[in-house]
Amino acid sequence: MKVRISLFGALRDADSRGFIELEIPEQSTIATLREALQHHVRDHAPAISPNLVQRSAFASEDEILHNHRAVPENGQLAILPPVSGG
Amino acid sequence: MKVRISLFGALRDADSRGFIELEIPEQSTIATLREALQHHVRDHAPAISPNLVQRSAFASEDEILHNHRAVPENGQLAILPPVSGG
Amino acid sequence: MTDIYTAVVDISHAPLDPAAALDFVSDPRFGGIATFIGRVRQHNLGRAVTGVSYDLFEPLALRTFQEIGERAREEVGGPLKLYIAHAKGHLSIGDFAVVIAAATAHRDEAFRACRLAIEAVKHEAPIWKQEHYVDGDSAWSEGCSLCEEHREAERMAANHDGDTHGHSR
Amino acid sequence: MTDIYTAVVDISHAPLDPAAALDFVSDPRFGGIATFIGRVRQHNLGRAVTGVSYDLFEPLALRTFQEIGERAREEVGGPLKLYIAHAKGHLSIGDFAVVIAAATAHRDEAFRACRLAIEAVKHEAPIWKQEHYVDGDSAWSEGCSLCEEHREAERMAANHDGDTHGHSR
Repeated sequence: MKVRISLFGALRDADSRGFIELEIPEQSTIATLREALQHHVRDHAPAISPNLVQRSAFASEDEILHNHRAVPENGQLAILPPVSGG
Repeated sequence: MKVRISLFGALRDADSRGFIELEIPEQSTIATLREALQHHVRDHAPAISPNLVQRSAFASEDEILHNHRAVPENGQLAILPPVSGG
Repeated sequence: MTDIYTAVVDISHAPLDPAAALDFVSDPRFGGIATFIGRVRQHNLGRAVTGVSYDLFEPLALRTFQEIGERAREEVGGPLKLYIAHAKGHLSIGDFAVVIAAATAHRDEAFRACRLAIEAVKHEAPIWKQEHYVDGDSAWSEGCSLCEEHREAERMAANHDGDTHGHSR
Repeated sequence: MTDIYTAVVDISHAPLDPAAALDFVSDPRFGGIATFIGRVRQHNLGRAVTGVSYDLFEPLALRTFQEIGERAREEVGGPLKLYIAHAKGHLSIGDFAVVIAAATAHRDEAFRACRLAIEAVKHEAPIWKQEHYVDGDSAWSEGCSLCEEHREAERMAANHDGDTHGHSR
């Protein structure tokens, strides 16, 4: 399946379009997606620290999706680096 | 000496003029003044609880005057019942 | 000190102004502003209130506010701007009774300074509140004694029972 | 719920409005209003700042604000009105980044609700701050991980060191 991951904060530098698209196996978990994204970032955005991806959370528009969760069927996600609002 | 004690809050009911004037010995302390005021209030404003005078503080415009302090030479004081600002 | 503003505002002339408090404490050094606003509410201890009157011993109230500001500055231990204004006169439901604003570099200090200031204003400043009730009755609020012997006794009672000073807004 | 207001405000259209926050939370039942306002300050960690940009994942930010409001309501355990608004876009020194107002019957609850809300907004909402410096450089602020494994680790570190999340305004 194709997933589209919206980028925020420091991770916007990973792709100037503001998102990354990846192909991952059907019924992948967030943990699998995280690994796939780490590979992608290593290859296409080497300036981004792998640690930053590691410390980031995935989310839908409704909630944070932890590592054991399934990737949403609509393939729409956001990756949220450590937050610094207020 | 003559002292003039300004009244506030619930103690305003002790004298509709907003103050009480008393004659007390020269070099009196606040404790002496408190006793004199209690006698005065008992005689002239019996509706005022003696306990209220007991719980009140005396003050100049600058500071609270505790029982051991001397009555100010200018004879101007305020009596402050328990406070309830804010 | 120009970084502590204190006022007693006769509200027959003008209401308390939270925007003025924000303006006063604003400063490019400061990232956090904590404010507290006390308003007259419709009920107190189960009785329907139509309004309140505040009586103040003004010169000592202003000195007390200033002294509270200096204590807040010590507590913060760094740059601080603090605004303390209390209303005087007859207030209706919804009117502002007290406005406090504290600005500091960081938020924790701002909250601490603001809280210290409102607690001190309530427990230490020579201010008296009279509540007016729907039935035409009125009563001066139970308060905190400023008399040292009684303060000590009340503090001990409060440690047992929580804040029992009766003016717990 | 109509007693919790949440907003993300694009400040190229309008600034955050503390007066609107006060209006929203005002209610004849409430005697205490605590507010927190975060403003852009001139220096952070010793560097001269010219402005900041806030990036937000809006739908989740709004849901998070709402969830924070519900948590504050549970904490208060009684009537509460709460206003949470955060700026988005480019802010200059002195601009408001966040405005929170909490109103309750009594002041202690208002302070607790306000503090709970600002802490949660800072540590949990999907919002990112980029600081722009006098020398033309810019940097995304160090933040709090929303990733459960890292949150746990950061919490343990914070218990040892105080709040070390690096965004301590």
